[in-house]
Amino acid sequence: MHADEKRLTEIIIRTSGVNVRKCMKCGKCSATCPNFAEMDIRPHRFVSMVEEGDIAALLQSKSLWRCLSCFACVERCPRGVEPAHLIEAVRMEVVRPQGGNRLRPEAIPALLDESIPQQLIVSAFRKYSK
Amino acid sequence: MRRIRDMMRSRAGELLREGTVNRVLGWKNGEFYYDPNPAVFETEESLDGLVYNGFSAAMLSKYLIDATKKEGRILVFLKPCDTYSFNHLLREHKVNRENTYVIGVGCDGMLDIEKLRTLGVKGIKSLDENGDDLVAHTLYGDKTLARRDILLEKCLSCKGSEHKVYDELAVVDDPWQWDTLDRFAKVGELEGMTPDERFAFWRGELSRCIRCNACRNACPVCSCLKCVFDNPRSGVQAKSNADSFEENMFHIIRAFHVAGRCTDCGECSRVCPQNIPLHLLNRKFIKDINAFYGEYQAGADVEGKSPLTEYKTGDVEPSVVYERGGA
Amino acid sequence: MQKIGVFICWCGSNIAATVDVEAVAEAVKTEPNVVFSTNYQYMCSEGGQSAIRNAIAEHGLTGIVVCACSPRMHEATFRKAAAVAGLNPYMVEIANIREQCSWIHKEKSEGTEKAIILARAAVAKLNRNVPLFAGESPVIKRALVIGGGIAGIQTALDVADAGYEVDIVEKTPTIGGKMAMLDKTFPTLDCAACILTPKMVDASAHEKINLYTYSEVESVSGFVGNFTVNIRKRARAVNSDLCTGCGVCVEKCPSKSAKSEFNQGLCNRSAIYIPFAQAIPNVPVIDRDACIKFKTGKCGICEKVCTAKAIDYDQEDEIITKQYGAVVLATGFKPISMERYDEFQYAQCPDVITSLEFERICNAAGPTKGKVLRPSDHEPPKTVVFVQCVGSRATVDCGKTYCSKICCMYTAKHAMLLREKYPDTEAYVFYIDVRTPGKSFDEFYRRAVEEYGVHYIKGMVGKVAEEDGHLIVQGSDLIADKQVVIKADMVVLAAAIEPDPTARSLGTMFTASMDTNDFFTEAHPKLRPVESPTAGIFLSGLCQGPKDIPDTVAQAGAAASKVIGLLSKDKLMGNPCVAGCSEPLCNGCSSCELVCPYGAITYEDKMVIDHGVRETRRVACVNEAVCQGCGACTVTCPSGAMDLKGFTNLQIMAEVDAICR
Amino acid sequence: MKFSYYPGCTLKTRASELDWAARAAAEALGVVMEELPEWQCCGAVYPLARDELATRLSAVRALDSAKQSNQQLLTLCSACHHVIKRVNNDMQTDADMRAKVNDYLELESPYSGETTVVHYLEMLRDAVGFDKIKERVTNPLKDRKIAAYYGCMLLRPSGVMKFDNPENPSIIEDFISSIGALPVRYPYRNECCGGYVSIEAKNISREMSKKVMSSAARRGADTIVTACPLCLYNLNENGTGEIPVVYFTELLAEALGVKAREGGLVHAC
Amino acid sequence: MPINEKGGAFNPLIVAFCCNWRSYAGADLAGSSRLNYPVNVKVIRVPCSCRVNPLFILRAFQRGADGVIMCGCHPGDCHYTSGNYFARRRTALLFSMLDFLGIEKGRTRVEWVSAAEGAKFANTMNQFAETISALGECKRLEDIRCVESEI
Repeated sequence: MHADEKRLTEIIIRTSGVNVRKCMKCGKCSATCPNFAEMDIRPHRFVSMVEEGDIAALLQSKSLWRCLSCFACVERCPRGVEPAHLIEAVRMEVVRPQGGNRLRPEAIPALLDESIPQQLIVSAFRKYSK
Repeated sequence: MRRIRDMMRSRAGELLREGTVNRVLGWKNGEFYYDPNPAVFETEESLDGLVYNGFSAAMLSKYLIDATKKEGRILVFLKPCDTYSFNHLLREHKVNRENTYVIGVGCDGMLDIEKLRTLGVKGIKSLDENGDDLVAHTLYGDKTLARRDILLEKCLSCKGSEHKVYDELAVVDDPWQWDTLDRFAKVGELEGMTPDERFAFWRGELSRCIRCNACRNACPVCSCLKCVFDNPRSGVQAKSNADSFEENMFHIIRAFHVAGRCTDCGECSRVCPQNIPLHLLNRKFIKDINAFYGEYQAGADVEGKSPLTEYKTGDVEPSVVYERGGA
Repeated sequence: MQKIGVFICWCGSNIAATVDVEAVAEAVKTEPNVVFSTNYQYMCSEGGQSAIRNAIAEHGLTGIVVCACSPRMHEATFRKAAAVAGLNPYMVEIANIREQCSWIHKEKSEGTEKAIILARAAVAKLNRNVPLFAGESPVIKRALVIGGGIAGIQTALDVADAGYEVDIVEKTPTIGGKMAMLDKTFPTLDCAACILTPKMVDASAHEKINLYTYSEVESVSGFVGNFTVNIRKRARAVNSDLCTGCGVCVEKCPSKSAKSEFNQGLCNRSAIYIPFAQAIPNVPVIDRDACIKFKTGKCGICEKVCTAKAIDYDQEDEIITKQYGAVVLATGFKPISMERYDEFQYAQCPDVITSLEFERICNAAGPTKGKVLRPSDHEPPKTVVFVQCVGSRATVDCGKTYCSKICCMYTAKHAMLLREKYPDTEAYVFYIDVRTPGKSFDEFYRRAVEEYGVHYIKGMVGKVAEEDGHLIVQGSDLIADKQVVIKADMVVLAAAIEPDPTARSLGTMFTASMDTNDFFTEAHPKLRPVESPTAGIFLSGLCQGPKDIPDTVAQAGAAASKVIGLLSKDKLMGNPCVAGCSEPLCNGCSSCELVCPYGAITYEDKMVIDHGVRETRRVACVNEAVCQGCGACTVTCPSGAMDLKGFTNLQIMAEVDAICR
Repeated sequence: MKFSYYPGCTLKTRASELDWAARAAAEALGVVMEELPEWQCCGAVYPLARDELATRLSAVRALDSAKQSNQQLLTLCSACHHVIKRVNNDMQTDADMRAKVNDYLELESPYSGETTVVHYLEMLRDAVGFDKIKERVTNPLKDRKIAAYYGCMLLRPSGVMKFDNPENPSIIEDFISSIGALPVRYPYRNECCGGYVSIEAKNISREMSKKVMSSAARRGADTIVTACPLCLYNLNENGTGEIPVVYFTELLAEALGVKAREGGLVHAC
Repeated sequence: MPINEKGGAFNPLIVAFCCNWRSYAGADLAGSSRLNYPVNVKVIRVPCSCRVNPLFILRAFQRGADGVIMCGCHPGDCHYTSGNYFARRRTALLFSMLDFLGIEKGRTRVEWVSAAEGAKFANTMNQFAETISALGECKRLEDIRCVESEI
């Protein structure tokens, strides 16, 4: 494993607080994910890739921006693994470095319309920028 | 306190008269004002000698072991903290509850004669106790004192004014209350020292032990009919404090034997003529038990298992002692 | 005053190469009360043993120390040798100078020095030994089996065939247990009833077996060889002696809306009922909660139609007290509740069922007469999805951490039976792993796939949704890395199994320890798998852990052989190294009672003479037949009243002193 | 009955009618909602990363403020509820987080999760009682067939939220019954509507909203009711449009006969 | 190498209490596997770790032991089902107390050793002896008067 990936794996495990070794690879997270079709790396793969330290691919994954944070995977996992927490931890590794922001403040006015609730903007900003 | 004493006298009189109880276990004046002794009163008239003041610290619970073996019923006065020890004795079947009539008495905190002496108060004839305000009538005139300054060590970390067991209460509506201190503060301070410092501390303290056994006699938990240290068949019978280890062994084992059972009544330290802070050993066990196995207060109830007679499969390993840091 | 002899073994060169045995023999001579010492090439040989016997006789030895190999090896040998010479076997101590000395040290000087110290410690201990005598207790030649499922029946039959009386206590109205509910059995697909009912008949007809159905154990006292058990025989409201089992009462009963327990609530039964046709005993029972007579006082139809005059509304529970030498726990299991698994819609959709319900649906005597029909509309399903590991291998609070072991196989069986009966019906099995470690098991599973075309999908179901009369099953296919959505007509959940809830109270009653999942624990997980750590209590079947029918029957037989071994003895020799209480010292605090894992300590009010004073005190009493000699009580005892024979405080401290000197 | 009230951003601005309806209904039910002074935005999403400290602070400030007034903290928006309840749980169970947050905030006395967080629906169920509401309803919504949409935030993770059965909830259905309407159950009421990604990928939100809405429609619902302003927006904006989606406080106010504010009760969108 | 008072090489005296069913068998296995450990480790056989009275441990120190180790079955594996659980609580508290009195922490130890763990037994004893050697002779609990046996 690349030294940098090893370091990233440790950070991700620490910030997520997830014990990936608890996963028994039953796939219930992927069975339950309402946005499965849009996830290029499925929730169960996400867990095992963190376990394997295959972080580079995760950093590129579209899934980071497709996870709905609906916690269905967290709720239904029989082993108490929390895949959504891992996805967030990886997303943090993408948006936290300089220039990593996916959503820039300048882009927001264009997104606004009459009815869009504040919380949508705030949450998107919180999730996709740091 | 005087109000409570009057309530005690009159209720005890009534109970004796109506035959509810046959005897009364209370305190009577000793040689000096500041040393009331536990005493049994058999008649209504003798109750005039019943005293209850800031020096009635001696816990009466333990006297019930023998007292309740006798025919008839005995009235006992228990301060809130004394009720824990009473419960403990009930749990271990040492006292007969049916032969006991408990009057829970209110308490403003008991006084430390040594602290009074240190403050230069000598020749005490009597005290006027009114909450925090205290006037000592001495041979050399009156002295006004703040009660909080002269409380016994054990009262500084008072368990509160609730009686855990009683048949009736003799309390006042407006008891004096005081801020209590963290009872584990001194233990924590010692834990923060180096082993050398701790060893020096305990060597200094324990080497003063004269093996008078006052701690053992006062302890409501040390109620063995024959102590292992008095038993030639135990293999650890100890005769005197001829060396530096005897008292270590005695006090460690004594603390261990009461671990999980000690109600933290503080009598051991109070009665120690050498002023050894023996309660710190017990509090160390209590602190560890609380940290390792969950909060436990011996004597809070009569049923259930104590920490050393139960276990959980996920208990901490003994190595926790090394892992928790420190030197 | 003791006279001690010390014998040092060379063990060929095993000891003698690293330990100067002569020097050891010489050194111990100065130890207190040692009157004789010698060394010999092989102490355990006949020559060595006779040297011991001769020395005992010649020097009038009161105790011996053998410095040799581990006591785990030859302590018994030397004790026997001593006994032959008339010495109490517990006056023998072993110094382990081989495994714990000569074999681990290279320098002869070191080895010799250590051997001397170990010998000295053994002498020091022996100086405080006293002769010990094992207690004897009689064995009641009757066994109690709690639970009348296949495990209990098999154990009872095996014990009874050996000629001992056996009573079976079963809490339901019939024996047969869960196996009676099953349709076919894996991996041979023979019919469960066909192989079980003959055993049920054998059990009921066996002259040595006595059945107490609709009965429960109420309380127990005593110990191995001599348990006294109170059994509550619940009132059936039917006199078993008079009833002919004709079934007219069941037919005529007007109250027919109680859920059939036997059919998993899939159909109803009458208030007076026989659980199933082959029930044993074939005597009905009145369900008082459903019976109109019991609820309103009116009705009484069953009484009117019964020509045998067997109906007895006034019948009351009966307490039967009997003695047993051995007790077998065979309390079985039940599937866990599916209430917390609403993602599968078990409680919401009638067509989502458990595997045990599916068994009943497949069964010719079941609610659908063996036709696989959906409970909702009684239509045959076209697509059935089986979900494995529902609640098994789960660490979240509603599940069980263990593998339930039987689900992989019965799910394969269900899918196979379904495809056999209805070749047009598709069967999908969602699995995490397929676990088939058993004889012909994997072949069976492969047949389901290869011959019967069952679709096995590696993955789990995330959600079941009912839409337009179908069950939309959303799951993952991990091999194809896709999410699959199956429009199913029926979903079968392989619910995890757990011990029957009655086991907990029985465990407490019999001091049979349990693990965190409420399975009974074994005396040793490998070497004593059918015994509870408590002497005289044996384990049969699923109450000890998940297992299938072959394993259950094998274990039931093993439990029976242990029971027979016990009952074949007239008397039990106890272990003399048990706890004992010095009554004058006991302060009655109950600490020892609380830590005893065997319930061997009780408190009694006894007359105690202490320094010439006679008084009644509450003191600890050790039941020597029950005590196993662990010593937990001795350390918890603050007064030192409790001591352990053979390992007394003084003995161990003498060893400490000898070693540290 | 008096509660500290945390309105949250959306209900204070874009959807202030819903907040107004909630207050009016509460008043009718004898519940006092005392808005927290100077509350700050909760952050709208619970920070899953354990090293996110700053994003937890505003929730702790709100919780501590309620603790100071010795009241339960009432929330209306399900996102705020989710964030505040989970942060509160962190403060109760995560000693490390508790120490850091307290070090940072330097409150008068350390906060360690003493406040109880209740959602408006929980308040209706547990403090007022649906039976009581039934008695107070003056304008029962008879003949209305209403489908509850729970979404994600209220229910999951159930171990922390402890709101209702996460797979088969009933609180909104009980609420619907209490105001005289007929609850319609359908399987996707606790499946995500895709609200969060509506800014990133509208197509996904459309797909998911459609699934929810058409499932409810197939079961014969004439209205969908939700407790989340974001779901409300998303289902209205991205759903099939076949049934109207309303906020639960609107229905409550209507059933209690609370007079419409000037301009009438209007939808958030 | 540490030197004792008499100027000789310091061989720490270690008393090991081993339960009969697992740890004593583990010690035997270390022997039959010919795994070395220091000569001054002396084993005392007890039926169960729960038989080890704190008195025995203190007595060992009193009489000059430099370290005391208790070995028992692994938790959950006790021959008597629960003995080691009680022993675990007792020793945790006792060791903590000894530490509190200023006795060096390294002098006491508990290790769970099964009958199959001969190597673990030997390794444990080697490590323990190393720790004790580093600490030197134990003087803090020794009773000088008892050096000569009184019994």
